This record gives sequence, structure tokens and C-alpha cells, in this order.
Amino acid sequence: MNKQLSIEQLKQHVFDGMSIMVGGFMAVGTPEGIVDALLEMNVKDLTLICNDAGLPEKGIGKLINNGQVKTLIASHIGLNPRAGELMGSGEMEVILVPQGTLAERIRSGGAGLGGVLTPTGLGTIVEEGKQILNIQGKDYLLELPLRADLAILYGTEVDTFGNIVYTKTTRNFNPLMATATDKVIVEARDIVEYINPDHVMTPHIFVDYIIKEAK
Amino acid sequence: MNKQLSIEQLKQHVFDGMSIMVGGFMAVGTPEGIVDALLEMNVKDLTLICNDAGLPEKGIGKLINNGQVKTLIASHIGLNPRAGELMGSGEMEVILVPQGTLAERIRSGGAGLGGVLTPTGLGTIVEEGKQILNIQGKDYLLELPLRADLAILYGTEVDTFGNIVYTKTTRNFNPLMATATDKVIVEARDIVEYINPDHVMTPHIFVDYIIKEAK
Amino acid sequence: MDITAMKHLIAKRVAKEFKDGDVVNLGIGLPTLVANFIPNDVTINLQSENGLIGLGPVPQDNIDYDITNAGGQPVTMVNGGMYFDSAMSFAIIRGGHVDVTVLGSLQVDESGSLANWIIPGKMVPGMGGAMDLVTGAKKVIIAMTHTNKGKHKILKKCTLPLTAKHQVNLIVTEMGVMEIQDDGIHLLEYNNEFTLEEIQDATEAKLIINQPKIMDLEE
Amino acid sequence: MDITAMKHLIAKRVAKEFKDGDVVNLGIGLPTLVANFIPNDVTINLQSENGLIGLGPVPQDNIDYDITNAGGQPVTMVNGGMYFDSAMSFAIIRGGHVDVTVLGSLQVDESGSLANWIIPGKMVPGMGGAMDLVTGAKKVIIAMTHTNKGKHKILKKCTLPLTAKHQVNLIVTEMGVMEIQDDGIHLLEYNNEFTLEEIQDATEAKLIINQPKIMDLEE
Repeated sequence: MNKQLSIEQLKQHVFDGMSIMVGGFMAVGTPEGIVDALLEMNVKDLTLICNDAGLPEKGIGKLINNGQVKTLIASHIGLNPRAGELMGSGEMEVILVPQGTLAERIRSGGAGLGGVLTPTGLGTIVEEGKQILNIQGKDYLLELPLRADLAILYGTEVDTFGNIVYTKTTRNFNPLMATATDKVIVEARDIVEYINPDHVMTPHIFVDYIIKEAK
Repeated sequence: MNKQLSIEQLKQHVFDGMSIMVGGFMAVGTPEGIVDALLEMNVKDLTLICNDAGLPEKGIGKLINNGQVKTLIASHIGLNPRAGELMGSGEMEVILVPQGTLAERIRSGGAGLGGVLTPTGLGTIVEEGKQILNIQGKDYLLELPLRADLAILYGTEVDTFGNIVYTKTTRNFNPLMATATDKVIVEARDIVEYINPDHVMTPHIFVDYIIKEAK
Repeated sequence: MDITAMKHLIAKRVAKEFKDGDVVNLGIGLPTLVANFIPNDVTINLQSENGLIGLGPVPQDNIDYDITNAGGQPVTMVNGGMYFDSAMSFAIIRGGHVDVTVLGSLQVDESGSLANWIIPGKMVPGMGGAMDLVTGAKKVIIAMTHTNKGKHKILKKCTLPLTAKHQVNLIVTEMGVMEIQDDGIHLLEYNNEFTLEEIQDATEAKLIINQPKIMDLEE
Repeated sequence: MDITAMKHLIAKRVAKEFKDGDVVNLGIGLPTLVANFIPNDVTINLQSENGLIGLGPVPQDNIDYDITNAGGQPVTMVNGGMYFDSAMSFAIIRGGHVDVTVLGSLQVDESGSLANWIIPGKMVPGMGGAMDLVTGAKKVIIAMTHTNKGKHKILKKCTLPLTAKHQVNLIVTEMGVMEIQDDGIHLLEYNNEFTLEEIQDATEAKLIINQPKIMDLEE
């Protein structure tokens, strides 16, 4: 099964109004080549799920600042001032989620779990409208699983099967998102012949397409 | 901080009636040296949490068959016939947990979550006495976190900081258990100078002591 | 038909259910045999719940005791395979990333419920990963002999403690291929060594029989 | 005292709170400075929520843009450090495996609640990992200037949306070291450049003062 895709073929897999999970943390571990292609295609009304709003010229900041994002689900938007403005003006809906809860909601979406029971957010506005369960004498918020149509990831090494290694702090949300969407496309820094089976961070069964990063 | 421990010093860390999580799957990835030491010390009334009951001459099967185990929490006991007999006679309490639920309960015990919401076990005797939550139109069982006094693990490569790599299918429950107990002791096949920081499967902060496997 | 021939036939038929690229988990025993009959033009990814994808054949020499299947037996790994921990293994299973799981069973009923992990007072092996597998896999195939030495196993309602409710999609036995639908068990294919009457007699549940095909056992 | 001297003093005092082997998460800004004052006989493990333990100094050259801190800035890794994904990072944080977290705050109150992630209508950076950190860490230290240019920050009750309820253990400012106990805020140490009256005046909450020590600022 040949999973390699050209950046031009990406068009077949995106549409206005879709939801996309984007790997990366302050744009470290974000597939910039795929983001640039989305920018060029100018797909609209996107729901993005990402740790943060990127930076004005980096990561999903580019899509946000080009007005392509209808809803952003993230833990932090502080490094992209335009995101705060669009939120304030109501042009973009921003749903802020505590970072650990965001990670666990994505994981539970991929793992077939019904949700996440976390103490994080209790007694704050994060708990508004959510069910609180008392378990063994302690309160927990019930946070719901997250899924999306597509995940776009950035892999440092990807083999032709689609197995992925993410180096250093580029890993962050990438391996979680790989499990929680209908389709997964990885941008590969390098496509390699062999990855030690102990070192694989995302098994190839999760990966639908591989796009080679332009250098 | 020197984390190395001799097998004799293990005595200071075990006591009758304690709960122990034991890594391994059908004894693959079980620290046999530590198990043998527990056998020799003859600590009693143990509560063991392990994927299975081991084999008669391998893994925790040795402790079970020596009458040291009061309660076993496991997903499968079929490869150790004596475990079934002790269960039948009431000499050992056996709590059977679906394997994926067992993994997730241990993980949630280590991750500060309030429990696991899983569809596994619905409509079976596994659901007896447990809360069922309907979330977004689907039912889920609420399964509680698991923790223990001690985890004993088997690492293929352990560095002097306590970082662990588990090779091939010896990994199984080991990295989960590392997070969910008050104390963690790893038996190391090899103590090594260096592990690539991308390849660490259990961060050293979870590991209290390292015992070198006798060869 | 002796038991070996029966198992051979069942495994061969089950192997036709896979599509190229499927992620498949095969249970211990008869289901394991299915791996021997995968068509040449189909590549499947065998998952083993103890923590790998890319399960290869049992090694004849150079055995590596660190590579094992869910029964704890040494196996091999194919190119492109990888290892993971038990949390990831069951994220794959529970999360719907396994396309097909093939298991044996003690009983199956017309509502798609199955019982294969305990005979109270007699045999208590435990459920292992079976409950997660049948709950999470996209397609659940039961591969088993049609009866237990003449005793019905395909029932109106299971009498043993269940592994899961309403999860079975297909039953493959030496007598035929049966699909569980909302209205009951449809006999899709039958082995023409048996008459339809014989097959119904060997089945407690009422089979819905509507122009069944001859069981496809071509290599 | 100018603001740089204040921050220097606060960071220096916070650094005395660590024990050898502690796992510590330092927030962005003032808390980051704490790393410069760790005593020589203490080794701590700096965790960064974007996915590493073993955070080293900011590199001067040979910058590796794949090694970053939670602010996205290039850092280095010390010997024995390791990387992990965001699920593991917050399993460490939420699961109580972080011994001390040091954060700045906009407000703290006498019940140990804090507010540091939003000023409605003005500044909405988001909570990032702060809510998980203050909920999960064994000890929560707030490192901040005592007032916001004279405006109280240590209050009877926070007025901004909370980051978490009842989670703060210690507050370190340029004026002193305060511990949150069940009965309120105890002034454990004070900087004798200020009088006790000046410190109370700079604090909305009533300080419980019972033979406070002089603030320990020895190197």
C-alpha cells in the first residue's frame, strides 16, 4: 500500500467546514508545509483543535490570521495577538481547554473511552455546564472525548509503512491526534527505510497518507 | 542519587499484606529475580495486580502456588491451573478484570484521573455493582483507578538515572505500573551508560530503585 | 470430517473475509490457524494484544523469547511491525482501530451475544482481552465447530455468563457461514456435505434461510 | 528596589524551597529565573509541560529548534533527561509526580485560590497547563511581586476568574514568604527592608504574624 501523497493531492482530502487536529506546541511539531497548502487552498470555516493559536507567522497562526478558522479549541492563545482580537470581536469562536484535559480528551476520543474524569478545572469557569462526579469521596469533572475529520502531523522520521518517530519536543500532541480522527496525514521531515520497532511512536495503522516535507 | 539496590536490600521494601503491581504478560517482562527473592523471603498475604497468574514455574505463578497471595487482580489465569484451584477453594481471592480495563485503571491511578469510562463489560457480570453512565447517548461503565504500594518491573536497558527501555513484547504493563505505585523497583537486564532521550519509556522520576539481574 | 479437517475448513473460510490492509486480531486456538490461509493478494496487519502489530510465523530456530504472542509463545515480527504498551494496545482495540477480530466461543446466540470466558464451577480462565476485542473491533467473527460433540452452541439465548452483548457479526463453522442481523441468524453459505435440515438440527436458534450459497472454499 | 532586583530576590528565595531530586515545573517569566539560583548541593529535575524532563539552560549557539520549552523557545537538555508526549506530560503533572510548581499570579487569596489566566475583556491568553499544574503538583508556590504597582494582589477573595480553588501552599514576594494554612495566610519570613506594617498595608488579606523570621537570602 503506497501511502505517499503529493502536496497537490492534499486537495482531495480537505473541505470547507471540516474539523482538523493539528500537532505541535507553539508551532514546534506542526506540519508547516501542510498548513501552507491549506492557506493557499483557502479552505474556510475550519474547526481547529491544537494546543495553541500558533504564532502570527508560524503554525496555525497563519490560518487563524487569514480568517479561515471558525472555531478554535486550544489551551493557550497568548503568542498570537490576532487570535485574541478575533475572539474578542466574535469573528472566531475560541474554546479554551486546560492543556492536560485537552490531551486526555483527544486520547479518549481515540481510545474508545466515554470521557475523562479530571479534577482540573473544578471551582473555575471550566466546570460550567459540565457534570461533576463524586468518586471515592473526591469530585471530578466529566470532560467529553474529542474527535475530528482529519489530523495533520509532523513526523521527524516516517517509514514507507507510515510508522512515525517524533524527535525531542516535536512529539507533544502528535501521537495522540493520530488516534482520534477519521483520516491522518503526516508531513515527514525524512522518509526512511527502517525504524526500530521499539521506537515507533505512532503505529502505521493510524496513518493514511505521508507527504514529504519540501526542503 | 544512587538508585542501585542489591537483592538483599529488597527486604527493607516489602512487608506482609502489601499490594504489588507486577509487570509482564504470561511472565514475559516479569522481573523473575525479584519474584524469586519474594519467594525466598516468603512475604505473605500479598495483593498482586498483574495481567495474569503467570505459569506454575514462571512469573507470579511461583508466588501464587507457594500460597503467598491473598488477592489477585488479573485478566486471565488460564495458564496456571493452581490459580484456578485456589480460586475455587476460596484460598485465594481472584478479581478478574478485562485486560484493556486493567491497563486503563492502572494508567488512571497514575495519572490522577477519577476512573475509566469504558463500554467493555457492559451487559456482563463485569458490570455488577458498578455505576453506568450514559454519555452522548451511549452507555459506559465507570471503572475505578488502581494503585499499589509497590511496582516491580523488568527493564531491558536501565540507565543509572533510572530511565527504562523495555524491548519488544516485554513492555506490556510495565510502563503503566511505573506511574501508579508509591514505590517502584526495576530489575535491569542491563544497566547502561546512555539511553537516547527519545527512546525512554519510563522516565527516571518514577523509578526509586534498580536491581541488576543476576545472569 | 475429523476435527482437524473441520478446523482447517473453518480457518480457510474465515481467511476470505479480510480486505487488504485490515488490522486483524486472531484469538488463541482455531482462530490462530486462519493466518495460514490469507490469500496472496491480501496483506493484513496482525495485532496481538500483548503489544505488537506485525505478528509473523512461529520461529523454527533462532527463537527470541522477547517476542511473544498473547499466549506467551515465541513468535516473529514482519517488516514494518512495531511494539507498544498495553494502554496503546487497548486504545487500538477499544478505539475501533481493529477491523476484524476472530475468536472461538462456547456459545453464540441469535442476538449476537457470546459467551467464551467462563464455565462457572468448572473452567475460569478469565476474559483476558476478549471483552475489549469484541466490544471494540469493527467486525467480530466467531470461528468454531458448529456443535460441541452434538451439543448446541448456536443458541436462542446464551446460558453461560456473557463476554459481550450484541457484538457478533459473523459465525463461521464447518457447516456454514452465518450472519447476525436484526431479525436473527441468516445462513449465507452452507457446506454441501450437509443438508440444510442437518444444519438447522445442529442449531438451537432458528436459521433464516434464503437461497444460501455453497460455502466458498476455493484456495 | 527596582523590578529587576525584586525578581532576583524572589527567585533566589524560591530556589531554597527545593529538595534534592525534586521534580519541578517553573512557569514562564519570573519563575523561570528560579533555575539560576538552585543551590549547588541540590539537583532538581525540571519538567516542561510540552514534553520533557531535564530542561537545561538556554543555548547560546548550536541552537536545536526541536528542543523547546513551554513558551516555544529553544532550550537544552541535561544528562539523563528524556522526552514524552502530552498525555504522559500531564499524567506526570495531574498524577502528583511533580513535587513543586512555581507560577506567577495576578491574584491569590487567603483560601489558597489563585487567578492567573484571564482578565475578562482585556487579556485572554488561556490557561495552558496552569490549571493542571496547580491541581496536580504536591506543592504550589506563587512567585510574584507583592502588589501590582501598589494595587493589592494578595486578597481576601480573588475577583478574577480562578485558575483553581484552594491549591496554593506558599507565596514568595519581595516583601516576604507567606504560607496558606487553614486559618489564613501566615507571614513566615519578611524582608527587613520593609516594616511589618508596610507589608500588611500592601496586602488586602489579614496576615497572621507570629514571630516571623528575617527572609533568608543567603547564597
